[in-house]
Amino acid sequence: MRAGIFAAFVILVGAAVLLLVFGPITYVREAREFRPDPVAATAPPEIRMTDLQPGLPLPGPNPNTGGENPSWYERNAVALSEGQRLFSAMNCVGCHSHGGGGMGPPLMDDKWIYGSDIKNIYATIVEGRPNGMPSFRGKIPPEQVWQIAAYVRSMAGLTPKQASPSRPDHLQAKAPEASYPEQPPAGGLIPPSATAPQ
Amino acid sequence: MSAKPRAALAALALSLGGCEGPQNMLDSSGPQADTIEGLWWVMLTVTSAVWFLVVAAMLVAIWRRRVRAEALELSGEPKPHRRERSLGIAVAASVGLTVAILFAFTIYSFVLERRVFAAPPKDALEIQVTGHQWWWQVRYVHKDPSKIVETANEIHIPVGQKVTVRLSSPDVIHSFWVPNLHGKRDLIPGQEAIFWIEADRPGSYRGQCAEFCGWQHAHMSFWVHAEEPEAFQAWLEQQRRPAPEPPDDLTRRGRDIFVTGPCAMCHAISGTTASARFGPDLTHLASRTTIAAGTLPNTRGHLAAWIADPQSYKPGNRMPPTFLPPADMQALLAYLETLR
Amino acid sequence: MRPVAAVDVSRLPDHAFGHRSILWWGTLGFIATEGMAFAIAIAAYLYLRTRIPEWPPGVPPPDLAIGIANMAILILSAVPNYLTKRASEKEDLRQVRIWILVTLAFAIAFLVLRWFEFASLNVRWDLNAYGSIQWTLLGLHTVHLLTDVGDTAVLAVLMFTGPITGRRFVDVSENSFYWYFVIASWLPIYALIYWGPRVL
Amino acid sequence: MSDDVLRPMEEREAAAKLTGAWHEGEGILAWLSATGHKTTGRRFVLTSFGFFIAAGVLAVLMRLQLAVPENDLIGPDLYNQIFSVHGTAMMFLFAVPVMQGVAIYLVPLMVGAREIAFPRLAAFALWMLLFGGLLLFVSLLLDMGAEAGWFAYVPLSGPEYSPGKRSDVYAQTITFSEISAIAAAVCLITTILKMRAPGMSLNRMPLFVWASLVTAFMILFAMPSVMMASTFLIMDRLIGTHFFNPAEGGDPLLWQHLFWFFGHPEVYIIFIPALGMVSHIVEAFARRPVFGYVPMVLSLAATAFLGFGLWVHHMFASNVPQLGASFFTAASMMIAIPSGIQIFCWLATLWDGRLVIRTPLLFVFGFIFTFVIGGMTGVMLAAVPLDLQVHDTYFVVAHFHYVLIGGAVLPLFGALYYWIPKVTGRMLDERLGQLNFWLMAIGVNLTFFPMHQLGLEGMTRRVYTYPPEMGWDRLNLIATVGGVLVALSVLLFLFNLLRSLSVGRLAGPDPWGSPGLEWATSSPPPEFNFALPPVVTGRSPLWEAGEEWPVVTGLKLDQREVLITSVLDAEPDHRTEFPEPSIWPFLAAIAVGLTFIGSIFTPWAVVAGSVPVAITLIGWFWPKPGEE
Repeated sequence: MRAGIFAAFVILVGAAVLLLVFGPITYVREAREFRPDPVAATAPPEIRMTDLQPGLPLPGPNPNTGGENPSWYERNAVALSEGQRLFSAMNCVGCHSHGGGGMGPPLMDDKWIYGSDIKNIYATIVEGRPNGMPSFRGKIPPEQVWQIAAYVRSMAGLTPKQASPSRPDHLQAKAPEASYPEQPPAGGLIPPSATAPQ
Repeated sequence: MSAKPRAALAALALSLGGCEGPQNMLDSSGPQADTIEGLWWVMLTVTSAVWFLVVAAMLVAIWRRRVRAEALELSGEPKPHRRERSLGIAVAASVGLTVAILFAFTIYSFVLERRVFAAPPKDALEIQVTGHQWWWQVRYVHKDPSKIVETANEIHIPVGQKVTVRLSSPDVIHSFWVPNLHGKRDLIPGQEAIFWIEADRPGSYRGQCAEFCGWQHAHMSFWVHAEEPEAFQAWLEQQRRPAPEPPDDLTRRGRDIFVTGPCAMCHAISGTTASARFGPDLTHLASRTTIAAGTLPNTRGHLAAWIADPQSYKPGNRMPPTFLPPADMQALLAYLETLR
Repeated sequence: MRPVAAVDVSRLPDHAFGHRSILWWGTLGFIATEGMAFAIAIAAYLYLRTRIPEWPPGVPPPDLAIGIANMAILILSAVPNYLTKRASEKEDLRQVRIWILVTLAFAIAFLVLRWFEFASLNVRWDLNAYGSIQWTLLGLHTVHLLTDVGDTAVLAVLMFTGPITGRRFVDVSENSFYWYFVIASWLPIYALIYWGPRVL
Repeated sequence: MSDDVLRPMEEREAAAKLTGAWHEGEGILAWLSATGHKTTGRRFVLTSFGFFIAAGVLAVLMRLQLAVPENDLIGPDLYNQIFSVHGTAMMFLFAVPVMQGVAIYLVPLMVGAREIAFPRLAAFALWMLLFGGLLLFVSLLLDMGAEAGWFAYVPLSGPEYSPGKRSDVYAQTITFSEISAIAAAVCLITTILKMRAPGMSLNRMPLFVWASLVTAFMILFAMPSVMMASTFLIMDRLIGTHFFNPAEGGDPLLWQHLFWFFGHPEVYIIFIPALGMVSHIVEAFARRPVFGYVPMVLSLAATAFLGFGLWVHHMFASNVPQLGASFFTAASMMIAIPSGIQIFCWLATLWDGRLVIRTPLLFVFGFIFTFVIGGMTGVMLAAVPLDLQVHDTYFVVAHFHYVLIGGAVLPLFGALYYWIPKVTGRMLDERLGQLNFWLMAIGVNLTFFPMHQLGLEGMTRRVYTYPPEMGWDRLNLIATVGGVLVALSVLLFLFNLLRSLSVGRLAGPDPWGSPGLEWATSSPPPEFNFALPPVVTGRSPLWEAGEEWPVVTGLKLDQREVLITSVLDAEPDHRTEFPEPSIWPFLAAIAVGLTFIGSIFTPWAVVAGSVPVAITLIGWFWPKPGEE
């Protein structure tokens, strides 16, 4: 009996420790933020290539929502998943295919013409780039641009693996050589989808 | 022993109240729902009778056979087996009755099933319904592509005609259910389901997604408006027209905001350059009675609120908030109101 | 009530083989549930077959050579397995030591070839549903194989280190019983994996 | 025979020696190592009851959210997690294990055995259950609770529509609980078939033992289906397989088939042990053996067989061929027959008995009252046309709560009132018990009866709110009030239990004058159950016993030796020594648990985890040093 109470106590303490240790990660990864921060959404943040700031420092990032803290989108599974969905819906697929490239450059590799930072990708989507990338300013709300940008980074494996989307429910984009392996894959049971999301 | 039956009776009394409503299988308005409702009343009557008999037998047994004693005092007493035979006959008779009832139910159900699920006629009006998270895309099929009608969350059908419904889903499983007309049918990705519905009197019937499909499963409803065939044809003709040209400067400005702004990324209005298929087709938005899959009435105020802040009405839905200066919003609303 | 000695069990043996032992029943229970898992996986295979018009869909069927070789090894392993079981039921330690090692050698050879069987499937698990179920069937059987190889290895060690008791022989006997299941369950799965894409 | 009569001295000496051999020891290490079936069974019931209370709290939260229309107490995201975790926990972590826990405790006593077969495996099952349940509930607190329902239909639970780790947690919770259930089932089957007291041939087995046997077999054949399904799901999500992706040859309906091939038998896995409990309670308080032993047993077996032929009736609204649907209608109707037979047999028993009305019997009355309603609506749901109307509405919610609460939870509470005196040695308070019964019976009916009507009026399941103009608010409010009453009744039970531990009347070996072997030993029973294992000559040993009580002699007293008997007639076959308590099942469960939890995050966990799993399993089976 006493040992049972002790066990229950241990379980409670254990659960509390787990909450404290993993909470900060899972609360960001699993959060479903339905309403973007109105301030951030109305005024997309200035695209900055540097952290240097004259005068007063910028207001600190809000850790719980996106908006002023774009890295939040990379750690939030739902934002990445929404980005994946929007990537198809906004017809990014038309030029970039599912990351493999086509009329536009491939996004799965580690070459970045305009920088790999999420803010650079945001700028690319909002401003457009020469040679075909249109500007989506005023067409896609900032919240969704962040989501797409985060997803683009996930295609190159630049986002935390635990938050990155797995395969979607449609025809798979894959390199043809993957279909006919001559050898058992070196990674054992790990598919490329787990190490380098498509 | 009195409280429980009384509670049950009270509940039963309540249950007799609600046999009417736009989304009620006991208010059937079509031949299929009628048939099923008939089955319901038969089964309810028979099963209630069985239940009353069982509970009555239990209560009589309690009343007749209870003794006031400590159980322990009776331990080890010889057990009378005097009436095994008559008990056996009673049990066997009850089982026989049960089997007979179940057999009858099974046959009855088979017969009605064949009636309700007979194949739809080949020349019936055909509607494609596609379930999306969390709205219904409705398309009236026609051989001539220019006569295809696309709308959302609202289905018009002619009274007294069988209407074929083709169901599919591009995302998760939904279920199409208009209880006043028929039972439900699942929309399963990768498959197409075909069934038919028919209304035998004019009216507006509410339908709702019946398979859990995510955050806004609760707000994924639609309306079926059954109309006299002439009214239906008139509606269909109206829906076949492209959106009218904006009549004045304000609405023209509204249209420009629509086609150049974020709206056109997801929505289509035929007759304009907006042709995205990601959200509901808005060509005849103003002719619909509700917006957001039956969530809000289609009034100017609700439309404005929905455009500005959809996430507070349907948290998690796919429409992002759109922040427009008040003048632009007024122009957009004015334009949308012309889409009759 | 006065207790009365009605049944004296002091002369009964302290272990028994086959269905008399509880270990046999426990093993049978797990065989039943794992056999059901195989049956479910096979049913899933046949179900998916009905969903895909072309089978295999756009990939060559598995290569046969390694599969056939491995099949032969597995079926042959039934012989030393039988001898192990018989020796254990006679409680003949010397024979058990010999044949359990032979069985183990067969099992390990099979396991090594199994690695190459995955390669000879000619499809990846993340290519399509066909690939997924092929890998899963093979993987499912491999898991059973691994556990029984582990079990056999531990028992083989025990046969040399002791302590040797009658119950230990029961363990060996039931382990052989399970190995038969590993062999038997492979037959339908082999047929599906290698011949399903050619015949179905 | 007279010289075979054992003197009281002999019994006492035997008990003293047996205590030495069977004692589990004190201290934390001994506590974690304990493998005795009574310890394991008690912990099983307590653990699953803990999950019952946690899932019950979630139920109350849901009822509060639905009490008024457009309530904003709980948003859709949290609501989805709450109802998913509620269903998953109630089915996998409460209903099945609580019945197995009762069986693990009672079956060895009922068959006159010293211990359950494979006690270490039973202990392992317990730890797996605990870790699986903790995974689910801690994950809920970490905002990664299951979110796609206990049925987790793909694609909603698949990689695209359930981002993050929520559905992986669900899939692995299932794996934990299935392994636990299968392990416990193997222990129970072996105990029942091979360890019955001499003379307890199959046709003398108590009905709860029959029910446990039938259930255990169902578990062996039903659970692999959902394990394969959840494995497919987690592979789809984690390593990109395509089992459920229609674009690459998979099919969402495959999940439904696999899930319901398990899911329908699951209902009977929960409900059949409860039928066994009802038979025992009826027998004890009607003061006569249950009428129709043979039809009862055959009904249990028939239910189990038919239970595997019904799964498609959960899928009538999907694209199943019509002929198939008709077959499943017939099967679903047929399964009402064995249930009917049992109800009639109990009624006959009551009709002919002398009814001593105590709390356990009240719960049986409540069971008949409520369960028959659930059975009747079940017959309605078997009819395809009607099912298509009420499927996935609150009518079905009402139906299965009537079946599961009426058919399993009410008998379970009756059983707790009946058998807890055996476990703790103290009686629960009768007056509180009767109050407990009335609160629960009224609460359950008040909660779920209105839901029938809500379903007919079109309220669909799994909605986090509903519009005010639908007119569903009044009945929902009534249901919420009922839900609160049920919660109060459970609290009252806990109070009664805790109170009895200190001030409850001492029970003595046989407080109810019951006939079964479990009442032939002290309350609580000693660690070895019976100093002198009984020999059985009939179905109601304590009622049939005359002056003499036949017992087994000749088992070693200084070792954990048990008697193994033959399957059909329980003739003594051989003796075998049972293992000592061991820490290894606990360690193995930790190793397996970490492997499963790790596999939520990376498939490499399976590879890495196999090493500690192998080590702990070898430790588990390695013979103890002293053995010759």
